[in-house]
Amino acid sequence: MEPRIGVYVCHCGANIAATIDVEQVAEFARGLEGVALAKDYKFVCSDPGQDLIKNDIKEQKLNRIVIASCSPRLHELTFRRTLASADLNPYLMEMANIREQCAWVTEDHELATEKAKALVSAAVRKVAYDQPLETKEAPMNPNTLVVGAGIAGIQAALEIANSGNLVYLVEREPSIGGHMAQLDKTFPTLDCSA
Amino acid sequence: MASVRSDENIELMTYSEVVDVSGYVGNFKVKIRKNPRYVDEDKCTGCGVCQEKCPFKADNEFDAGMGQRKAIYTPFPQAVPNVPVIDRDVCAYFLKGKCQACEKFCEANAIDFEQTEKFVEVDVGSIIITTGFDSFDPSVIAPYGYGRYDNVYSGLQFERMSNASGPTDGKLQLKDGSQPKSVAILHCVGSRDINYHEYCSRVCCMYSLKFSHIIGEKIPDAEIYQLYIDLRCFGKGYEEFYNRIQEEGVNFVRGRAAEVTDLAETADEEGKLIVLCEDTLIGRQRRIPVDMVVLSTGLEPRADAGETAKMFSLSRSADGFFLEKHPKLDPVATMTDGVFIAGCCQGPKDIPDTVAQASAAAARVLSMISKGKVEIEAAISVVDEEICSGCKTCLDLCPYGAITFDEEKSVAFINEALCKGCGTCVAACPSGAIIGKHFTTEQILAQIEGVLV
Amino acid sequence: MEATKAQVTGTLVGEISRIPGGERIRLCIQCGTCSASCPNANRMDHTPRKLIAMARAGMREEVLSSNSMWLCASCYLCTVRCPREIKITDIMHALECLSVRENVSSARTLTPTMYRSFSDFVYSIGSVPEPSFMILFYLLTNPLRAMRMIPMAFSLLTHGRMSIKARRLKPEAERQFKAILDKAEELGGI
Amino acid sequence: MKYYTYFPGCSSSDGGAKAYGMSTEAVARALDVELIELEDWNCCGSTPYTSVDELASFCSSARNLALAEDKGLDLVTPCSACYVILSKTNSYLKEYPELRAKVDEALAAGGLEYHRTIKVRHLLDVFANDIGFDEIASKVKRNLGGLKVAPYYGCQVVRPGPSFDDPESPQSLDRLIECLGAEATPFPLKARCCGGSLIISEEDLALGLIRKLLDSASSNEAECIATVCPLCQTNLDVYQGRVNKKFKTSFKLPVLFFTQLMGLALGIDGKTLGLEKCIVSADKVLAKYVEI
Amino acid sequence: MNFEPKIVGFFCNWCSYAGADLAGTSRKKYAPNVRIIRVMCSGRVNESLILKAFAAGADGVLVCGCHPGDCHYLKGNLSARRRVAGLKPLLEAVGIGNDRLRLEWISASEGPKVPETVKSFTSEIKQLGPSPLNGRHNGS
Repeated sequence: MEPRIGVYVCHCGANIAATIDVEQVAEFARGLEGVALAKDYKFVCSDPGQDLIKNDIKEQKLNRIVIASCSPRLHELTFRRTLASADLNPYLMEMANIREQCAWVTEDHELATEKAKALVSAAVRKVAYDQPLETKEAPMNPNTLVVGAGIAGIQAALEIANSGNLVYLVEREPSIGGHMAQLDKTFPTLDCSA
Repeated sequence: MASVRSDENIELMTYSEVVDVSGYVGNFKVKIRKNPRYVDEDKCTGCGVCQEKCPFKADNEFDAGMGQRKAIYTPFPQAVPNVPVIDRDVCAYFLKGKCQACEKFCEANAIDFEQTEKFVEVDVGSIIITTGFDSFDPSVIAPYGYGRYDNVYSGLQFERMSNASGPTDGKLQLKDGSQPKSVAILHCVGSRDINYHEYCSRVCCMYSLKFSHIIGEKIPDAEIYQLYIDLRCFGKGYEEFYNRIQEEGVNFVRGRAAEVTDLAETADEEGKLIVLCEDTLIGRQRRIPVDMVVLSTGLEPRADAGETAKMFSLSRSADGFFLEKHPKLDPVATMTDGVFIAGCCQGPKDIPDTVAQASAAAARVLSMISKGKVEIEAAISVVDEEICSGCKTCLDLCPYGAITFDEEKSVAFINEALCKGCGTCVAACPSGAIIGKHFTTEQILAQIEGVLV
Repeated sequence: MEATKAQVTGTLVGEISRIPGGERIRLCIQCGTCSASCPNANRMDHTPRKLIAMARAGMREEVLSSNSMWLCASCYLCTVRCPREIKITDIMHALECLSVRENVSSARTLTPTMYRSFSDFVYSIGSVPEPSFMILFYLLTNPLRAMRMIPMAFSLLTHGRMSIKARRLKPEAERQFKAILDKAEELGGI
Repeated sequence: MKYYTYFPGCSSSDGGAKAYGMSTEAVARALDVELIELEDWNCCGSTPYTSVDELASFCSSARNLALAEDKGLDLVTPCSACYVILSKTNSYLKEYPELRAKVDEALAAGGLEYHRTIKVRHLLDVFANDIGFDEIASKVKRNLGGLKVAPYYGCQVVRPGPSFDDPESPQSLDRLIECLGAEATPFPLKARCCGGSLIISEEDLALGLIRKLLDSASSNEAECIATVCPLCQTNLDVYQGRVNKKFKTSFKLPVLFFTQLMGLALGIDGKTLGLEKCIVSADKVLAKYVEI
Repeated sequence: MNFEPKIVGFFCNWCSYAGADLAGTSRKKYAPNVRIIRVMCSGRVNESLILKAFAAGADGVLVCGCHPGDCHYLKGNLSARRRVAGLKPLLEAVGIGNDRLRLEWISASEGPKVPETVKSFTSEIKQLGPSPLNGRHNGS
């Protein structure tokens, strides 16, 4: 199946658009091999932004998506879900990080735009080779380990235990309570800590 | 704390440490070492006779080194579990082979000098790290004289001193037993200081205010000084608490203390500790003579946070605390799926924030439990059996032992459940037989060409 | 990158931040540790902390004409204690240099005159025989005080601590030394 | 034998602290340390100079460093003021490229180049860390038998750091004194300022600081003070009389260079060590413990 | 002519790529010459990828991973270190020069180290001039 790639260049408000000429990047993307359409949009991660992608997938028969926006470490999962909800395999998507690794770190607007183009071109070339992948599932062991029995450990352990699940609460010291046990009254209510 | 003990869904292991973690989200295997208490937890009734009879003492770490405890001890009266432990480094039986007083007097026969460390293995689906913080050791700041002057105390020491079950039964007193008539509380000790910790420890402002309230309650005519850089009373009800302390008549001096000295220059400084600062709102140096100095010591990462991080594959931020997946959007998750963090191990925070974060971590775990299954990384590696030459190069490289060798077919095989998709084997395979899904060689080459346009 | 004229005559805080050691001045949190550590702050017109605040507020004349930096004994206690790693002593030196260059040094302290004659000494002979320098300085600034110093000078002389003849560099070394200093002058300061 | 390039500084060469230079050279010989005086050195750059023309001061300092670079040895000075300026120049030339460019240009005018390869050391550092306390103790011929000495470091030997000792409560001189058989008394103000050259322009102020130091030393029962800096020695010794006059005190504390004490313990005679140059005579105090 | 080198960066997802993101959120500015390709682990980077980068016209290759001991995959970064070390003599031998390949450890919290590394590597490559494999610049 020939790739029909949709490229979405995010303004991220002014976060990206103030430094990078997003229209120019979209225009550049249109000329890349396999690209069916390229658009720039205010906030691609917003609901209307995601709807735009979903509609394009259906109406324009897109089969690969490139999103030039923030770091994939932030929104890769978000956009994978967008694809899934449009019945496209979530792994047929690539992100070009033109915010954290381009707009925010480059002084010169022209050079930033050039770099953004390069990052988009890399993503477009890569996405053409993307294959649908199946996520496998494994059973979830319902037991939980909590390491450290201070305030946080005790609180978390009690919450989970309350739901009827088993918690192993491991504490290095001979008794629990951590630093909290050493305190008398605590601010601002001045009640006792235990 | 008592509810932890009584909760049948909590298996409490005190005096125990995690020594090894393997597996992956949904299916971790954890090895735990139970250190010997030399007291049988099941038999001990917590009567306390052993501690009364034990003739040997050591500094009480629970009281921040101020009081003493016995060689067999429970750290404090309401300890959970209420089972003592024997300190091998102090106990005469372990040092010289005699005494055994505790054993003789224990009616429950709970003393067991033969106990050894035990290892248990548990299977869990998720892990929450709540290892807390260490209190900053102020003795490294020489000008404050902690450890040099008797009446300079750390924040934790003051806590213990003001605690009814502490070494002075809650009495605020100087080393000579007398009552202080004036106290200076020094903020930001070890915090907001590039020489020690650059970050703000977040709790010291408020506990310093609390200290002045406690002093005022116990010694109504005491003169109290707060030496601060900025007062950060940002929480709900905190600014109101500050107002209350102001009304109580505490002296607020805006200036960081530079030094504590006992070198008197005038008669009314004789025998006192003098705090040197600039009252920055006046623009003058001030010498404030007081009986007692309390150092509002900051919070720092546990000394062994590095080892903990390694064991659970956590990252640490520049300040040494464990790194959350995202500071705003994912403050309880870590880079390792199924491992969460909460409380001060992630960064200094107060009790309300700690409880909130711990509840959040519990919620994350519960949502995984209620789903009942976990998704495994799809971008993993597979071996193309047609191409694999059976050279076994990849076998030793895999950090997870996910690659086995199929002797019959003479090819490598990757266990999908164990593979995490790092791609080290892909890079190493001399015949190019391993495909790193989603990061295939042709994909990366395409990217290289792409960035070089 | 060479500092342009505009940069040199910019704001005081900008100028200081471009001087080696002055780069962190904007990070000051006004905690007063420097002032409280200073052995001489109580005699200064403005404490070191306040001086930084004033510099940041653009109070150029007040700062440069104050006696504060001239009472700095360069003991560096402020610098090692500063929680923001600001090199306060270096900033003091920079302020001294600026006040000399702009000829606005405080008249309420003799330090500028003393430092200047000291530097002249260095320039002319390459080193400073300090007891002789001391007496000379007194003679220049306060002949009356010089008279009071006579017993001390005498005692230094009898204890063999005052040379009549100053150490001098070899002629070619002196020429080299002066060439370097002349070039430094030509380069117009830091 | 250990070799160093030696930078005596103005005061110790033939200025008011000549005894420092004399005792330094004598002690070095006794410890098999070869101090090779830097030929045609000039003023270190000095704090007063820094305050008038910083660039000229750095250049003055850099000329010495450039001259010393030839030999490739560590550059050692007994003077704390020289030490602080020389080592500051050395590190700033590494840290600040713009400064380096200017200094390089000025040096070139004198036909010199500096490649920033040498280390600047204080004499105390060399004795404490290169020679070592054990070695020094093993060469002691006349144990100082419990002479109570207040170890006075002053400011610039341990600050602004990072240096070879703690900037607020240094220990190396204490240990050095003790390996001579003397006793280092507690001295809370051991790293505090004596006023330095402000003694000339702001005498009142400096006398106040000197008084505090003398007070602290004598209240801790020191019989004498050991210094590592010619300025400190001058202020505490030469001006002790003026302190007494101004504050109606009666201090009579001899102020010795640490090298003079070392020399005594190593068996060198008082004259070689310049002991008679102390304004407040040390003879009586020393006579209780050793033959001078 | 102003030579602007093109540099390919291989950054591991967990440490270095996160560090580069942190540099971004802290708005630390650096030269746009380095273009980062995300790999899950620096251990994924092998000789052929690096050589292909040079063949495709890169003037320099920067490989960044977690500090030794901090690898998200325990020890993948050690493989990267071995490969880079092994490749350098070869680069030298074929005339590309071993200075054009650099390996750095950058953790997720070392935001400032990214601009520092990029800055120093870019200026080093600028001094070296265009890669000999690179026809782009030779025309003028």
